[in-house]
Amino acid sequence: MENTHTCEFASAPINAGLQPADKVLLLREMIRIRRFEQAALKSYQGGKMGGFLHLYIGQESVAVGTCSLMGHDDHVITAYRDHGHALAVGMNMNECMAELFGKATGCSKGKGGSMHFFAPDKNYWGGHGIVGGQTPLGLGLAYGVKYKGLKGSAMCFMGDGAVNQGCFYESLNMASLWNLPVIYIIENNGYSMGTSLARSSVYPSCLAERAAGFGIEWDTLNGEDVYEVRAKVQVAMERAHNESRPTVLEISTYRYYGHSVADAKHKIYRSEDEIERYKQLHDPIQLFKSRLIEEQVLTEEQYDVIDNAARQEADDSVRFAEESPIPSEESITEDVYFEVDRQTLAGRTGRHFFND
Amino acid sequence: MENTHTCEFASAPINAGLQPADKVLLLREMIRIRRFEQAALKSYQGGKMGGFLHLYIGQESVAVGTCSLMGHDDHVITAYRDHGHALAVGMNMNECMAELFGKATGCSKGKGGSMHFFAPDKNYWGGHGIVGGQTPLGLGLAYGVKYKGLKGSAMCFMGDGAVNQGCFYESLNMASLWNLPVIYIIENNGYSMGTSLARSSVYPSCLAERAAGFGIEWDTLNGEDVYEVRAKVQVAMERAHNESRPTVLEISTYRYYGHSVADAKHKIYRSEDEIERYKQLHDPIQLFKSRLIEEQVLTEEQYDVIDNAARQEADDSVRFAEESPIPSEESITEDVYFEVDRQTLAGRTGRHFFND
Amino acid sequence: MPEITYREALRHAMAEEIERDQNVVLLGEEVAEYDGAYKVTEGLWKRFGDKRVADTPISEAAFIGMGIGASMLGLRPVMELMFWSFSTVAWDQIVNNAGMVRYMSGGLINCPIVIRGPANGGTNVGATHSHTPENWIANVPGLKVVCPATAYDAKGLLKSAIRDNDPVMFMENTLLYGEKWEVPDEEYLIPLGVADVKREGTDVSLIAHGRAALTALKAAELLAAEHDISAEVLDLRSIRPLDEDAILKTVRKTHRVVLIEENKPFCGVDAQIAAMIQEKCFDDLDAPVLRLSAIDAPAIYSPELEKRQLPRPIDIVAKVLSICR
Amino acid sequence: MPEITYREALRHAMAEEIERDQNVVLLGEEVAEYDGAYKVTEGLWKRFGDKRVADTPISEAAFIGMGIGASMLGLRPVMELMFWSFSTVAWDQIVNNAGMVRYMSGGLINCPIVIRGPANGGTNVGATHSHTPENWIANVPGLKVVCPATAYDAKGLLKSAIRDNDPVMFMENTLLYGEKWEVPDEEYLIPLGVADVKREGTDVSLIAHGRAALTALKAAELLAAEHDISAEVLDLRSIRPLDEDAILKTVRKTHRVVLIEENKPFCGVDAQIAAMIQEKCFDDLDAPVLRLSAIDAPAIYSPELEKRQLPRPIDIVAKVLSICR
Ligand SMILES: Cc1ncc(C[n+]2csc(CCOP(=O)(O)OP(=O)(O)O)c2C)c(N)n1
Ligand SMILES: Cc1ncc(C[n+]2csc(CCOP(=O)(O)OP(=O)(O)O)c2C)c(N)n1
Ligand SMILES: [Mg+2]
Ligand SMILES: [Mg+2]
Repeated sequence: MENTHTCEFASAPINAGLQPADKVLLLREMIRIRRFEQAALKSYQGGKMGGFLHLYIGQESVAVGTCSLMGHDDHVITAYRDHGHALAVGMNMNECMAELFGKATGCSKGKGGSMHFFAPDKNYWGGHGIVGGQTPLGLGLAYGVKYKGLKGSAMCFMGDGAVNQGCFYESLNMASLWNLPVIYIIENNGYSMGTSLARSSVYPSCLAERAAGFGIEWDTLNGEDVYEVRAKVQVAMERAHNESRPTVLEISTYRYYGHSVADAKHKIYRSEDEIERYKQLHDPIQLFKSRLIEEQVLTEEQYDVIDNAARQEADDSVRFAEESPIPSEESITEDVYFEVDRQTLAGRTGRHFFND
Repeated sequence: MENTHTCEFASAPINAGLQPADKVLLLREMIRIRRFEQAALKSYQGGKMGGFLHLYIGQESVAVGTCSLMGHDDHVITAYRDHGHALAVGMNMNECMAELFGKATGCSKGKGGSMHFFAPDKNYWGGHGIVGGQTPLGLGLAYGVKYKGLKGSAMCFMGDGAVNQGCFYESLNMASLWNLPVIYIIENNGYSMGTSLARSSVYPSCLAERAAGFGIEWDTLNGEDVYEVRAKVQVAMERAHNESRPTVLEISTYRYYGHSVADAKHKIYRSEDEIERYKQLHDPIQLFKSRLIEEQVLTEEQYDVIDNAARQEADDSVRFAEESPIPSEESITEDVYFEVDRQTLAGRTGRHFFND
Repeated sequence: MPEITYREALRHAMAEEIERDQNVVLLGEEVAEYDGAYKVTEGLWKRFGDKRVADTPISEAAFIGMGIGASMLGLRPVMELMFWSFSTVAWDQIVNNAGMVRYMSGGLINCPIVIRGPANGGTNVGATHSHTPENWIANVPGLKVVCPATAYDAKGLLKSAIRDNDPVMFMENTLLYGEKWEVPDEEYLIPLGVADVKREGTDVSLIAHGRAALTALKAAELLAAEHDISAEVLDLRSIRPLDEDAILKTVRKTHRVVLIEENKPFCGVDAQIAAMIQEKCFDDLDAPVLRLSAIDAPAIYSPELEKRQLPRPIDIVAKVLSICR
Repeated sequence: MPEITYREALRHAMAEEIERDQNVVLLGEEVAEYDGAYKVTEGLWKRFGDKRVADTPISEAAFIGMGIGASMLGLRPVMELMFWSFSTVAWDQIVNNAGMVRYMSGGLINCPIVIRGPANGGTNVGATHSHTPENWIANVPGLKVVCPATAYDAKGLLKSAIRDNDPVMFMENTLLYGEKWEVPDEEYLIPLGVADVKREGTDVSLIAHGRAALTALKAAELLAAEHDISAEVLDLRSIRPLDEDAILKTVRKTHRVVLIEENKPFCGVDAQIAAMIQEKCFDDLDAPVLRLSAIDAPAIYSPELEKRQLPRPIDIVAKVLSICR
């Protein structure tokens, strides 16, 4: 993938306008995601949760950079690797951690788990487990925004493996044909489970270029630099807001852990060297930290304060989750039907559930 | 769509090698398709058949040109507009007409109808009603050919509307990744039902160019000239045979009738002028007829003989179909399971059907 | 009361709801400029314009998913599947998105979407175009399924479906589009989950849904005329929610039941109904609950045989006679 | 006899069939170099190479369709779905291509394909990953469905499925992959369509499939130990074809039946079985056929509650006690 660093992304208007405090906030959000997930990992290993746990560690700059651009009518939807986006849109650690623990206080009342975080009040539409399944939904968010006459967008995140689900291309054609303000963001971390990009996809210069076949603007960017993420996503967002046109962006990034915590082979299908290289040279948090120190808006001491606070917050969220009640048995059949939950006339008419 | 007529397709090696009789045969096959379908249309209007009838008239050069290139291990699969390909691969009019009449003598014993003609012995794999559904199957034929170590190909035909089914793109990626000898042939007749191409798809220069996003060679061609069809498809076929690489071809063509016989609005969503223009200036049979007369391999009189024979053959097939028996009631549950039909041990074990 | 077709009844329901609620939008293949493949939406695009009625490409996964996404934002899309058979290419969207997003979000997200279109055999369009997936859909907690048999029901149920805040899968029948029934001019709604006794009777209950309910009515006439058997015909109308009380009531009245559906038998809706009846009315039954479904093979093309494949009045009569003598 | 895991039994079945028939090929996501997401195919790629075992992109519609196309040419692809839940994105291929091409071609084309993978809840992977579509599939004439409960059954049934000339949908269970059972070293086959009496009994019949059969066995132990009730446990093993004789036989022996499945109740497999039993054994039944299914909601994530959502031995015991006293 080509990496044009011709322009200095830090001085792009969207970044140039950032106050020192804003910059530190961006860093802080990245750190919070990392500390949250590290705490989650520890709890998972301690047997506190079930199912899958897909960690976002290494990719934090993408969620934080993109979501920091969101205005009132900009929406987000993603796949199952969804903790980072959840925190980046403003969900709190407690509701997220409690969800992982399957507790009633979880954001989805313990019904969704790791892959299914939602916060519609924060324009965050999940958290979807079927690879590629979120791409038509993202189209629908964009359609809804446009239908309502709002100046907004829908950012739909997906992995490099997800590009091989057909509904993505159906969505691209419709987005282009109907001029919908959707931004597909491919978080290319080089692997879909144990399969490297080269073993799953053929493409001209990059995956995003497939958008050209549908008359859609596309670009690639280096995800390790949160300034670059913001600068280039901003271009797409303005295209969405002002021209109601879609964009496909491919952001190169890297996950440090396995596909999920259960992925025992992740140091076999890729080398430890490769992982180390990313951690040493491309870590988005370390890079941005250095950058901010260089820019003199941050000191090592301030960094430690932020980091400690994030650790503390994560630890607190674990305690919160542990102390929270598990959902009641009756809750199993709640949240299935709106009408039943509200006991409207419709919900009280006819039988909706069929045990016994 | 650009139409490069820089090279003279008649003199392409694949055409230059044609004997006069071969050329006349190509014309004859096109005429047979047209006469067959005209007879079918008459019978449909006479209430002799049910369901849908999608006529291929206007597009004959595509099926005939492509299928004339088939060798022992080249396979064909298409959508529901499948009569032309069926006759072009060598199915006879009787079995085809009887199928339309729902008779036991039909190629599918009256079980498939117009959309579901098959002749595996002629490497013809149907006849598929779900738009785009044949595209992964075509991939599978190519995979099978390659797995068996044969030098062959699978030509998978589809419409300009079918390109918006996602499984097509999944198939393109896999074809490219696995080097499969599949040739996707988009028969672009400008409309998917009542929707013009511009209202269904966005594309750079043409639909076939979407293949570029998957690293696949593509080309466009003018379907009105059977020489051009043969010349350009031959290139793709050689690529399949010699390099085991896929190709996407887009052939511009036109259907004279409605989407199906039930399409009452087809002179509303497109102008009568447009239809007339195609019939007058772009009819593949008339063009090839003139060409062959010009080349002095055909006379008007010979043409009439061929045409009359085709009409006669079509009329005979109607009589054959009329006189054929309808399938027996018991046959409804035949051809569901191989093992049951053959009454193998597997077929005799356990219950397979659940009425009463 | 004026008589209108099933098709018109559906169209009127949509027109009224488009006028009533600015969030209602009709989307699907050929629904706008072409007036609908089966002319159900005829005139609506002309009347309401591009914004409210729009044609989609042949991309069911994308456009059904799009409708679901839009419904999460509060729109009320009414999506046409040209055939319900094409739901197979949008199956993930229907089951996993429409069916589960409310649950997985702990009730934070609703999908007030309607997906409608014909789901029937009997028109010689072959196996792939003749699916009747009401049993598949009704298996999914989170989804609702409605199968109207008459114009009156179609209109009242579709209006309720559009106003319902849960995803409703609305299954019509191309063989009924042109049939006429009395439908009042005044607005009315038919709630989901209320079955309809389409004919009163005392000797046997014929329970059906969709077009099979009409076949049952014909059978009831034959039974009365030729066999002096008084059959009650219960039309389920909605499959989920299901009017179990109405089922139990008719069974307890007649003590004999024949279930009729046009679906294939294995795990059809009537398997569920039969299982439920034998459990709840074990001592009320004077005979086993019998079932009549389509002959258990993919839909055959051959027109004469496809007629035979679906339940006919005489097949129902034979079943009834086997338990009423 | 040596004990091996359910996972190993499946692996051995595939290895033996790969060796036996050069047309057998394994395809799916992560089945080759990664050794399988659930390690079912571990070592097979190393052993048999790229040609016989290959990784696909995340393109279920394309690769399942590809397998079907290849099977039409005579190959015998064994396709892994990482979860059967992902069949929703290949639903058209499974139902319309594998399920109908033989019929629509008047018997000219066969699809000797096996599609296999886990189909179960109980592992806290959420609603979209916990589908159990055996009832949907078995609704389709043209498809076969198998749900083995033990390593022994898994091996014998998978080998038969691979040799079968019809499309067989093979549904496994991640909760069983690591469980061990006795499996002979010598080759054996278990025919499709033969149920297995996993425990003899006289007072009540527990009929189940998949993991629910094991739950039924545990319940039978409790019933014997604590309630002096002798329960017979019939494991269906294959859903279509179905061993109806075995079902009728156990019912006529015990006169009381509880059906157990992990699917959702509405139109589940047990709806079909209950409907069938009441019809054919009307006079043999001393009590209504009872059903125990998953609690009727999408699969909940919360680990404690998901355990509760699926049938437990004590739930079966309670059902049995309600009809045996
Ligand atoms: C339709 C479907 N197929 C397969 C899976 C199993 N699966 C879950 S994640 C995954 C890999 C996806 O990789 P990518 O899109 O690159 O995202 P990443 O995990 O790298 O974030 C697979 C195969 C699934 N959830 N859905
Ligand atoms: C998945 C699916 N959606 C919709 C249809 C209904 N349908 C049948 S043909 C057709 C138009 C296809 O147009 P095109 O691909 O251009 O082929 P043409 O008819 O022009 O040959 C539509 C919408 C279908 N059969 N399958
Ligand atoms: Mg990835
Ligand atoms: Mg077309």
